Amino acid sequence: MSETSTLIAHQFDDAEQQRESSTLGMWIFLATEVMFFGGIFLGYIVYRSQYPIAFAAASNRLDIWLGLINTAVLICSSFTMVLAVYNAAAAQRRALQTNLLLTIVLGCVFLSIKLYEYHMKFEENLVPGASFAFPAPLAPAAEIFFSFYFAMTGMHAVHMVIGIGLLGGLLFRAGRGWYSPEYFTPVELVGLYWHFVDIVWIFLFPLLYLVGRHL
Amino acid sequence: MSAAQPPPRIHYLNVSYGIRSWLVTTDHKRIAWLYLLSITFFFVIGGLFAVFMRLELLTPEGDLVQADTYNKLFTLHGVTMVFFFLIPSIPAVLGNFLVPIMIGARDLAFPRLNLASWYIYTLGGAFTLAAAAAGGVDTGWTFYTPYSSIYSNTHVALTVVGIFITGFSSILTGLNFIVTIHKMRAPGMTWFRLPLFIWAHYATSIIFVLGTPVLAITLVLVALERLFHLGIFDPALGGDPILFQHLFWFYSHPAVYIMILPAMGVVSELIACFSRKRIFGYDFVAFASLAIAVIGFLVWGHHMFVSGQSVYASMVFSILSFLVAIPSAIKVFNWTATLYKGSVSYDAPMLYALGFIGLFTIGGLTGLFLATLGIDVHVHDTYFVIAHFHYIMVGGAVMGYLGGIHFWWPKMTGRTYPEGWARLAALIVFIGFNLTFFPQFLLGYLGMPRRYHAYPPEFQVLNVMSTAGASILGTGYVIPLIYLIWSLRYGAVAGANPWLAKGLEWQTSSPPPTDNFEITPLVTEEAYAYADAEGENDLPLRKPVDV
Amino acid sequence: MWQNLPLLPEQASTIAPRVDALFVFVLGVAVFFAGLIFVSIVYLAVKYRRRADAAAPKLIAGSLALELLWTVIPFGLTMVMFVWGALLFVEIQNPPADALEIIAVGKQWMWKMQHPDGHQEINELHVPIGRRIKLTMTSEDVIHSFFVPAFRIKMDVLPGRYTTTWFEATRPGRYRLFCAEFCGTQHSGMIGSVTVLELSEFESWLSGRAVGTSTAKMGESLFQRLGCASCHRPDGAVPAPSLVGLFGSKVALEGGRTVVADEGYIRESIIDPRAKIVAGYQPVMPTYRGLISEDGILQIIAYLKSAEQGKGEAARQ
Amino acid sequence: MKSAPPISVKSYIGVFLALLVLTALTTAVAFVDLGGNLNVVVAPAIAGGKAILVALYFMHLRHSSRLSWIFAGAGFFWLFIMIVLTMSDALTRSGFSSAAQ
Repeated sequence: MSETSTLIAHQFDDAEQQRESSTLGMWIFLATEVMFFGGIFLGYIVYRSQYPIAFAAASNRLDIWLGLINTAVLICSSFTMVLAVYNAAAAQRRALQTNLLLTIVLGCVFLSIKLYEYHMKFEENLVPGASFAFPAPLAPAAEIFFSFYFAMTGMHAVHMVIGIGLLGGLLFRAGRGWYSPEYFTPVELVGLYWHFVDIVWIFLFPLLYLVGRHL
Repeated sequence: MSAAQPPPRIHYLNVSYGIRSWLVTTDHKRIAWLYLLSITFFFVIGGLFAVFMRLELLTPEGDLVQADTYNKLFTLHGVTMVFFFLIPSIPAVLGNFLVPIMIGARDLAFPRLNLASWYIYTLGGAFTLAAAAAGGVDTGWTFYTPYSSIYSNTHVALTVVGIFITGFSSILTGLNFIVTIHKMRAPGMTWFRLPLFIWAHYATSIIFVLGTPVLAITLVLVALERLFHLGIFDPALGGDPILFQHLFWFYSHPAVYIMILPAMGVVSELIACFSRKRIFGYDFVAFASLAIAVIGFLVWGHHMFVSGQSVYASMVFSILSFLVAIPSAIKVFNWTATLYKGSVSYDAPMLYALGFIGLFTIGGLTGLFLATLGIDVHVHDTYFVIAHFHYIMVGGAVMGYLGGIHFWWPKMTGRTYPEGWARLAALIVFIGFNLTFFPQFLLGYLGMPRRYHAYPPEFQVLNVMSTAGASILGTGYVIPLIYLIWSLRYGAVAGANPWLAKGLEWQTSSPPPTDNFEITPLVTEEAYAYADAEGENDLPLRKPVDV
Repeated sequence: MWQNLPLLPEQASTIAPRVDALFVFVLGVAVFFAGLIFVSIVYLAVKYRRRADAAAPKLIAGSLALELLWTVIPFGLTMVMFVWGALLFVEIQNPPADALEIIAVGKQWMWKMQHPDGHQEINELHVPIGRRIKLTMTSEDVIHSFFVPAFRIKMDVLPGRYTTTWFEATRPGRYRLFCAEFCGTQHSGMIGSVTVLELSEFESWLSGRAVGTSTAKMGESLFQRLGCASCHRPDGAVPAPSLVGLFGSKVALEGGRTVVADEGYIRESIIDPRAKIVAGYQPVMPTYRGLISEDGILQIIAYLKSAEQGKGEAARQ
Repeated sequence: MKSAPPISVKSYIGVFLALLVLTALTTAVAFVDLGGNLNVVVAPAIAGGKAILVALYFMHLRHSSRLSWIFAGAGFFWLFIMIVLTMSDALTRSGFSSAAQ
């Protein structure tokens, strides 16, 4: 999205125009992401309003503690990300690298826990499809719940993987000294993206894990 | 390309040669050409599907093709025309070429993203073509569940993945336009000096950016349901068939405005140029574009009046649908008023523009029937709807597209097209179009449902008329294809401003240099400043062309 | 009955002329404005055509008064259309209470109709003239749509849900019934007919057919066969609430909510018994998903609605 | 080029801790029956608060241009439109899954 050298791309007049354009572009992209996840949230809301009991019962089959740990992990990663942006602006190259690396590691921890959860659901026959098993009367709507669980967390995980890839690129370039207080827009933009993915999870956690505890 | 031809001046076409220089270009003008070629390809493909449909409908019996084949034909016709021709048509070709030039910028804000969006479009197109080649898809372009998610045994997943991918091309184009229009305007180019073409593209971009992602996630859910047996829309689990329709139309109704808004922008330019006047009520036309974009998001439920949607919601959607008619009406009235005391010439682009107003008016007014709850119950999912949206999409968007292509052809290629042929083609298209689609209004009110491979015999007369019209319409489309290609080599060399028109694009040479302008222009006047209130003007009037 | 080129479909229901009247009104408005625009464009384009010696036209920026005029007038007209259309729509959407109830089940690619007295028809529907007919519809597979142009009614038929529509035929004859929602390969073959008969002819048509068991009776026997009655006793003793007089009443649920016992609620309670638990009862009912067909559910609903059941309750009290 | 956004590491730490506390809070509240439908309201409300904290401080929205505000807001506003109009149907249907009164 942004130009990758300190040079100003030919279509821009000056660095400020370039930076403002990139940031605006990222915010617009995030607005599209809001609508992207919004569509699936809407589906969740419609079904939850129709099948509150089944959704609660199904939600109780999720491991709230794993969800809680993952939320904390993701918040920590957002924190290291924001520090990385700060380091880039303050010309703290070493710290920038450290914080980017920490963010990547935390992202991987999140995904690993998520993968473990998926594995558990597989073992418990809670993956939608022929082998789905749930106490009879609530089974159909519970299967809808788990369909949303996998679709929502899966879509979120895909965004995490893309984010980790972007962070890897930043880390590589930070090591080569690409970023300076004059030019760190890519770090900022990836930061915006990463925080957005964090925000999505902040909503997913209560909707999927918590709402079932009490109606 | 005409790049090998004189003038020897260096411009965007002859600055470099070879396929590679085109495939890795980041020049918005060259990317516009890439899009022009690809959407023309899809237009031809989609048109061929339509030819077979119209031939099949010549007789009431399903005799030319099998029912399954017919179902695939109309599905692929809809998919290619909507997602691969109409939606990218004006924005990705004319918008790409003109948005930076019209605001005095050297390029779009993100040129590489622009190129990427063309590759994404091509990739999506490849998926959809692959689906078509592998045996097609038969759900209709609307992909209603549970037919698409469970029952259809055609290549639904491949097709929706193709559309999903192409959606990102739309999103990136819209994003690029919004940032460019906000951040890259030349000095002096204030918001209310922008050409109405730019306002229209800004409004379109908002829909691109905020609507397309919803279609994307909806299609992903359908694909997940087909591929991994997730139960999102499955009625056997208690899934809601109407939920899909809400999600689908949340994008796909505004998508109609994606098609028509840029055409409206083109028409504003044409009317102003060929009547030598500023558009009457410029501010109102500009804000009408934004109003259409915003209100257009609130009306999707009018596709669902008989779907089982609640009566209460239907009423809300009905009244909002009437509201969106108002800004469209404002535009039509203002264009008409612009002609008053103008100096109207009948060049081919103007013929397309006037044709647009007429056809769009019919398309818009018949929309009132569909927004009216009591009438929609009867005409929903009949040929009345088909006729209505073809008046908007073909009579409106395609006429606008062709008018724009003719108008800016000298700018894009440096050559003029043969005016006589162009006027003839415009006339043929207008007549052929009406003959094709007007009978379908009658068919619809008589009750002929859409997507029917075979139909009761009482509908035959009107169907034959429609097919006859389609053959005329088809001829009208082939003629420009021939003479425009011919003009690349043999057309007269056009000067910088062959129409003696206002607008920054006419101040630079034809074809423009890679950076669009030798020096960044300084804007000191309103759009369409053909003359002031006393009739003082700095551009001579073109002589009237021979009729 | 069909000419080669009719311009309006036949009017064969009470609603049809009223839809057409509204149609003519909107058509009038549309023709007026289309004419206004066409005439203006042609007139202005010819009158102000460019002449060889022409001077440049003067700037005319716009006119607030005109803009307001052509905003307010279309707005007013569209609001008339909205109100008129909405009133008609509410009528089309709300079947009258005294209507004869017929069940229609759509499946790829046929219509199954069931009269209250148990007569079944495929792709055909015979109805008496001058009698209000309510259709309760559902689908066994994909979405279909019940469309009779001569009656100006159309309603989608959804899997897993009930939708309704109604009509009162006014002219004897045979009218086309289309499926209007694309439903697969033979979508265009899913054509049936609705035959409107004079009352006497209808009676003789009915009597000419083998006497069927009424829908309610079929529902009753299904009710017995599935063993519903062993728990749902009239006195409402645990484990199950009484179903006597249930239909149309308000049911208090666990958690303080209430629900009106309509077709959708009953269907849900059979398929998904724990979705809504009646206050004071335990969620012990097993699901009957897969054990009962869509037709069967509709028969049970007809039984629960039926007068016999209601009378039975009245007698007991 | 602009220097770093005028937010200090200290305030980042503050926001970070606030987010962790809110996470703990929302989890704890989930185990308490607040009665009525309050739980269903509280959990998303806390999530909304956390999202606003992240957007304002971590994403520097607080010090961003008006345009960024507009587009950040536009996404949520459009989402709001989509949800409200769809629910206006889903919650008022009859003959379906019987809307609870």
